[in-house]
Amino acid sequence: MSSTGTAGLEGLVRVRPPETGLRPEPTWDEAEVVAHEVIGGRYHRLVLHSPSIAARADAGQFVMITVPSAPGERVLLPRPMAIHRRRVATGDLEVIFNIVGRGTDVLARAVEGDALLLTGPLGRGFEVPDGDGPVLLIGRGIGVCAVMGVAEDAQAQGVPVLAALSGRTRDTVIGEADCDELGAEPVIVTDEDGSSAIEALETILRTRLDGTPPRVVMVCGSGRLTRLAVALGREWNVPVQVSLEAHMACGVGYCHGCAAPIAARDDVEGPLVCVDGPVFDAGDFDEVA
Amino acid sequence: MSSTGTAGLEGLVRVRPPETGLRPEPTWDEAEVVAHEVIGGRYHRLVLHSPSIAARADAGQFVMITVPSAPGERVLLPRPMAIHRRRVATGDLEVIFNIVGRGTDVLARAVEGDALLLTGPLGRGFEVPDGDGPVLLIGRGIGVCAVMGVAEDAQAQGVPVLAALSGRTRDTVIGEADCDELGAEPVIVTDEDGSSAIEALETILRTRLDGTPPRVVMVCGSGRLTRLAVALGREWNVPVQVSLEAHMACGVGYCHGCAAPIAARDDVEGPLVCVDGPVFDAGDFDEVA
Amino acid sequence: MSLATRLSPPALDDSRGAFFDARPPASGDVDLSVTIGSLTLANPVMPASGCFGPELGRLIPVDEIGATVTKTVFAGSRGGNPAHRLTEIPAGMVNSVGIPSKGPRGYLSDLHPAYAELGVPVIISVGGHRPDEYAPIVAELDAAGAAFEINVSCPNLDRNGVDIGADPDAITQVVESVRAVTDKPLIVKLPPMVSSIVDCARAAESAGADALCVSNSVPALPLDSVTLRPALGNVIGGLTGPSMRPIILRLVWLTSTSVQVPVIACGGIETANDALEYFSVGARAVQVGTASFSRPYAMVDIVRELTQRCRAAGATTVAQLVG
Amino acid sequence: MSLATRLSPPALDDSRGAFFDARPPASGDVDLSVTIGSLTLANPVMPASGCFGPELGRLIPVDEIGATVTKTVFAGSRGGNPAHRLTEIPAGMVNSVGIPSKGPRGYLSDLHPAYAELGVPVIISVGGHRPDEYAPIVAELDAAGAAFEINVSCPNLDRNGVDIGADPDAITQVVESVRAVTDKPLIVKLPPMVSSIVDCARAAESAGADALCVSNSVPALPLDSVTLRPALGNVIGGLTGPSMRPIILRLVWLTSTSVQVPVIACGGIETANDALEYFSVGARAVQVGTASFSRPYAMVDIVRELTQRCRAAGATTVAQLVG
Ligand SMILES: Cc1cc2nc3c(=O)[nH]c(=O)nc-3n(C[C@H](O)[C@H](O)[C@H](O)COP(=O)(O)OP(=O)(O)OC[C@H]3O[C@@H](n4cnc5c(N)ncnc54)[C@H](O)[C@@H]3O)c2cc1C
Ligand SMILES: Cc1cc2nc3c(=O)[nH]c(=O)nc-3n(C[C@H](O)[C@H](O)[C@H](O)COP(=O)(O)OP(=O)(O)OC[C@H]3O[C@@H](n4cnc5c(N)ncnc54)[C@H](O)[C@@H]3O)c2cc1C
Ligand SMILES: Cc1cc2nc3c(=O)[nH]c(=O)nc-3n(C[C@H](O)[C@H](O)[C@H](O)COP(=O)(O)O)c2cc1C
Ligand SMILES: Cc1cc2nc3c(=O)[nH]c(=O)nc-3n(C[C@H](O)[C@H](O)[C@H](O)COP(=O)(O)O)c2cc1C
Ligand code: FES
Ligand code: FES
Repeated sequence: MSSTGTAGLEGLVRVRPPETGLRPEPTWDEAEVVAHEVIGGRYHRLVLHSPSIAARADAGQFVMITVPSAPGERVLLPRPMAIHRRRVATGDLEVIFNIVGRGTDVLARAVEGDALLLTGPLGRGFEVPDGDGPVLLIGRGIGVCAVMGVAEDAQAQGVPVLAALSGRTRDTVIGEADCDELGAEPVIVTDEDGSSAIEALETILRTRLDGTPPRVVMVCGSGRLTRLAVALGREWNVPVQVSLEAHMACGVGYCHGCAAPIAARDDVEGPLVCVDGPVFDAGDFDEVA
Repeated sequence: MSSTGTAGLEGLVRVRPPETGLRPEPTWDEAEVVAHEVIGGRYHRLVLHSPSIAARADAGQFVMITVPSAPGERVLLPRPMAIHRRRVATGDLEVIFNIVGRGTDVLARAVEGDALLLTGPLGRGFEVPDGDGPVLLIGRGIGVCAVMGVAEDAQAQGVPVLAALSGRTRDTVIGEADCDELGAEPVIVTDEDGSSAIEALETILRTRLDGTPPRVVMVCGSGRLTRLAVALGREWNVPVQVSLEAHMACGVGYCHGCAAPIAARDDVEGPLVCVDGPVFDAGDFDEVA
Repeated sequence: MSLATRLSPPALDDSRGAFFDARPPASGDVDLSVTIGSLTLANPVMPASGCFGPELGRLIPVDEIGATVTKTVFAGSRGGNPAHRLTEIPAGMVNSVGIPSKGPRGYLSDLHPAYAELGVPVIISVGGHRPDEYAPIVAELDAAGAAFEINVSCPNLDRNGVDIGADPDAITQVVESVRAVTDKPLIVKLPPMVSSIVDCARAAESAGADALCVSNSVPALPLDSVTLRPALGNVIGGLTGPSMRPIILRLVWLTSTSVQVPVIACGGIETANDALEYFSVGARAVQVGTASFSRPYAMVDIVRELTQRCRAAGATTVAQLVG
Repeated sequence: MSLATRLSPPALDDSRGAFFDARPPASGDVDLSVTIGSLTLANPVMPASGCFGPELGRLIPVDEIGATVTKTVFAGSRGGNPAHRLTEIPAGMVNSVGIPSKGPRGYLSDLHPAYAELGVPVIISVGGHRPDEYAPIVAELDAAGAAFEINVSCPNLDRNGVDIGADPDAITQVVESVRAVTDKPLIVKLPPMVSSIVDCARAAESAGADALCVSNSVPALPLDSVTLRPALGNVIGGLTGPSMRPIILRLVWLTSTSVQVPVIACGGIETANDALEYFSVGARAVQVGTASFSRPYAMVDIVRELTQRCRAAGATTVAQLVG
């Protein structure tokens, strides 16, 4: 997902060709809050017990979390959240979120033992192509959560992963522990030491890859990083997949609230981020603004 | 205040003649929550630090409490609450309330150290006439809070007080400890032992008074008890004062939300409970339905 | 394209299984049915147009509700409005989806088959920019719809931004023209922001409507409070959700006491109790919109609870319950 | 009678003292003034009619706001509506006070003296059941009012329950008749539930209005959710408070882009930021209603914060701030 939503990504992304496999059927579930902790000084990590969703979710899929009603006024729309981790053994899934408004503010007050209504798994996730080379993940801020499921799958399949984790400061970078656990190679870059600047990151990535192009680049959390990924993907001639955000109501495809502003024509609706995405292919290089 | 609001009290109450003294000027204040406890298994007792209001409030006056905004929810109108106790030495005042809806539900979550916005002291309180005999207070449920200030004043003036405290069960009766502290004689009557029934209470009161009529009867919390008070007041030829409730917005007299349904004519507005009351004189006996 | 998504069957430990299976016993004792023209629905609960799609059939037992209602179908192809299309405000949400549409042909080929499979009557919502756009769409869809909902609450490009539905004469024109091409029941869905909803309701009834839906969303302009710029790509959107309920309750009361045909209430209904509020001011059926987003099973819950509350009260109909 | 209450002076440790004393330094740098016809107000913040009385002068430094607005004065004596007159709903409240009034004479004798003492221009709100009721009231109050707010949002008994303010012709009639009896500035306060607020706004402007107030409360029917009976004695009331804001923002945007005279926004304003939202869609002044009940100092806070925000942004006017 991009911190700027889909704005500025027109022409940069396109719907992927029809998928060949089956997508997990969504369901809704009253998930118990198994753990809730604040990490990186500002992010909330929720571990939710939902075997039916955790066991079936693809990497890059998301859930809609219904914001519980506090006495008084209520938050009406559910909030989309990436499935950061799927822990099939325990039937848990993890989401990490940032308090940005009313909904996340109320969610941040969930305590262990609470039940949260989840709908999921939703959307079309990342798809790791056959090929050589590692998977290159690029995530910034909370955007790391969208890509981490790929590292889980890659570990199971023995595919190496290089994960660029970007954030403002060292302690707000998400995902380092997950990389360690999953045998992925983390590359921590931050604004505070300048390493997250596009040129710096590009240099670091080239050095780490040491001449071996990745088989795919997957990116989430920043328009700038998406542009970098597209440029590198073109150079290496490998696919680039990007996870987008949109304001959502239903999450399953009927409300048409989440159309991405990347329709070809005025009388045709853009793809729906909730079912055609959130993961899209990066567009042809020529389309890049 | 009556648990049935002002309904059914038409003709039973009337505005008192203009007061002779000055009424304390209202103010607003950010009062600190000094204590918050649940009493009687269901009532919330809040001790609020507000020297400017506590020091000046008359017995029977009330405050408007602005319900603090919790994230994701806001209650718009302030809630009227009787000033149960004024503790001038510490600058505190006490209110006791029942959770009945959204507003009191949010108030019940106030914790020590919170600041609550109060406006007060408001309204016209009870006025103890010169004369012989004790003051007879009759309160039911939370209605006890409206009359307890009279016991505070009476103690200072050496006037004896007989306080009938009514409630559903023994442990939900409010005010016994206050009576002990204030040297008032409590008469606890409950539904569970039948003593709160009108005839039973009447008998108990006559016995306790032992032939000495009180100088005034002050009542709050029940239409039935108000009717009893009016009947006894007539027999004894003593004034009867009753505290009423109404839905309120401003509390100070400008919104006209709280007019009591006791206007003489259709084109004349009933008295405003917030400034002409909440304490009214019981009407002429002939008007009693 | 969303409907073409191929899905794997849900896992066996699927938590919704219990919900799907928890159908209340067949209700010989309670009769929730409601009649709209020649159509009888098993119960008075249906989705609001635009707040339902066959996708929801994966999450809830759709056959327990009274009917489905499609998103509004326009004559031509429309892409809908730019992002953002949704925002949330206290006790409400505002949408400016803008009614993307593939026209009646696109509806028949891409959408109707999935609706038809759900096992409940399909009410097709039809919209237009001009009064003469409605009848041809209905004619084309006549065989597919169990009934039609005539959405006259769309900004009318010909008429200075005033809704067709705000003008009783335009309503008459639309309804008469549609009545001429179909025998199926017609529900006219009115906009709320009109000077006299009673005049609009009477016009619809006189022109041949079999029911009214009261109402569509309330036009609104939400701003982003930080940037002070419009929160929606289209600037103006429709306010929906619980904060509308007292506004719409008044409109349902006004209309249901002014016309003979049934009034279907729509606005901020989340629970069976909310539905009962509307029934008590004269509504005969209800539509649920915003509530389904957070609680996909809201409609089914309402049907089940209405049944239970009737039983608990010894009532055989909802009318007895609120009587 | 409320104003006759004799009060003792506040105690010295009065916490509001600090608030009264905390006037921002005289603002030579920032100019918040706004002009309505021949009247210039020091700043654009005033109360909404019915949500202010001289009683509030005991709680806040009223001389810091731009003007006061009286509760609507009717021709005859009115007792107002039965209890309950108020109820609260999520993000809003509904009132059916019913505008008790003692007529213009009663206003002059019982209310005006206390208004006049407050030290800011007094805008007198005037209402009527029929278009011809307005002018005589304004004529009688002409000397007292600094300006008049013509409240055409009252149910009109002659016209089938439709507001005078929903009918551009009736608005013209009212405003022309009032214009004929006074030279004081006229503000026309419109109702929100109309088919075309632009037509109403233009009618008011053409007939001589110096400003518009957009808008009055939104008609609503709140029910008690337990008893399913109306929550208000009068059944119908007016919805006010923050949930209206996006609805009224749209109306202010529509009107302010259609007329030349200033539009005064009214609906759900609680903070300076809410006021800025309205300024950014074209309002030139704001009225505060519901917010004053919980935070008596809301209006003063808004004036102070507008000054501070202008200063912080290096702007000398609010227009620059939202420009
Ligand atoms: C597929 C997807 C996955 C996401 N995963 C994560 C995640 O793992 N962690 C995380 O912190 N955030 C994630 N987001 C963003 C998250 O949904 C928003 O931060 C959240 O909805 C904000 O809600 P709010 O009430 O706190 O903010 P508000 O700004 O008050 O929300 C107002 C409305 O706008 C919507 N909205 C606001 N910002 C966004 C946004 N960026 N994306 C979508 N809707 C938005 C809200 O859902 C709500 O309807 C994801 C978004 C999408 C679409
Ligand atoms: C002068 C006065 C003194 C009071 N003193 C006390 C007291 O000491 N302790 C106590 O527990 N209660 C007292 N009450 C009643 C108390 O104000 C209500 O219980 C409270 O407002 C209910 O708010 P709510 O949001 O929980 O209920 P809701 O029913 O959700 O309230 C909805 C609206 O109705 C109003 N309302 C509902 N019930 C009442 C009521 N009985 N009286 C006035 N407004 C009401 C609320 O203020 C609110 O505006 C007093 C009322 C008055 C007028
Ligand atoms: C996302 C969304 C899309 C909508 N699309 C339509 C539509 O296509 N046609 C229509 O008549 N109403 C549409 N509506 C309005 C709803 O049908 C309904 O009138 C409104 O949401 C009020 O009901 P609610 O408060 O239960 O949501 C839409 C509402 C929403 C929230
Ligand atoms: C208790 C109350 C009384 C009101 N009385 C009047 C009135 O007499 N005349 C009038 O024009 N508007 C009256 N109004 C409407 C307000 O002036 C204002 O239009 C409305 O409250 C919207 O503003 P708000 O959301 O800030 O409250 C009243 C509103 C309330 C809440
Ligand atoms: S969120 Fe409803 S269609 Fe995508
Ligand atoms: S509460 Fe406003 S006048 Fe009494």
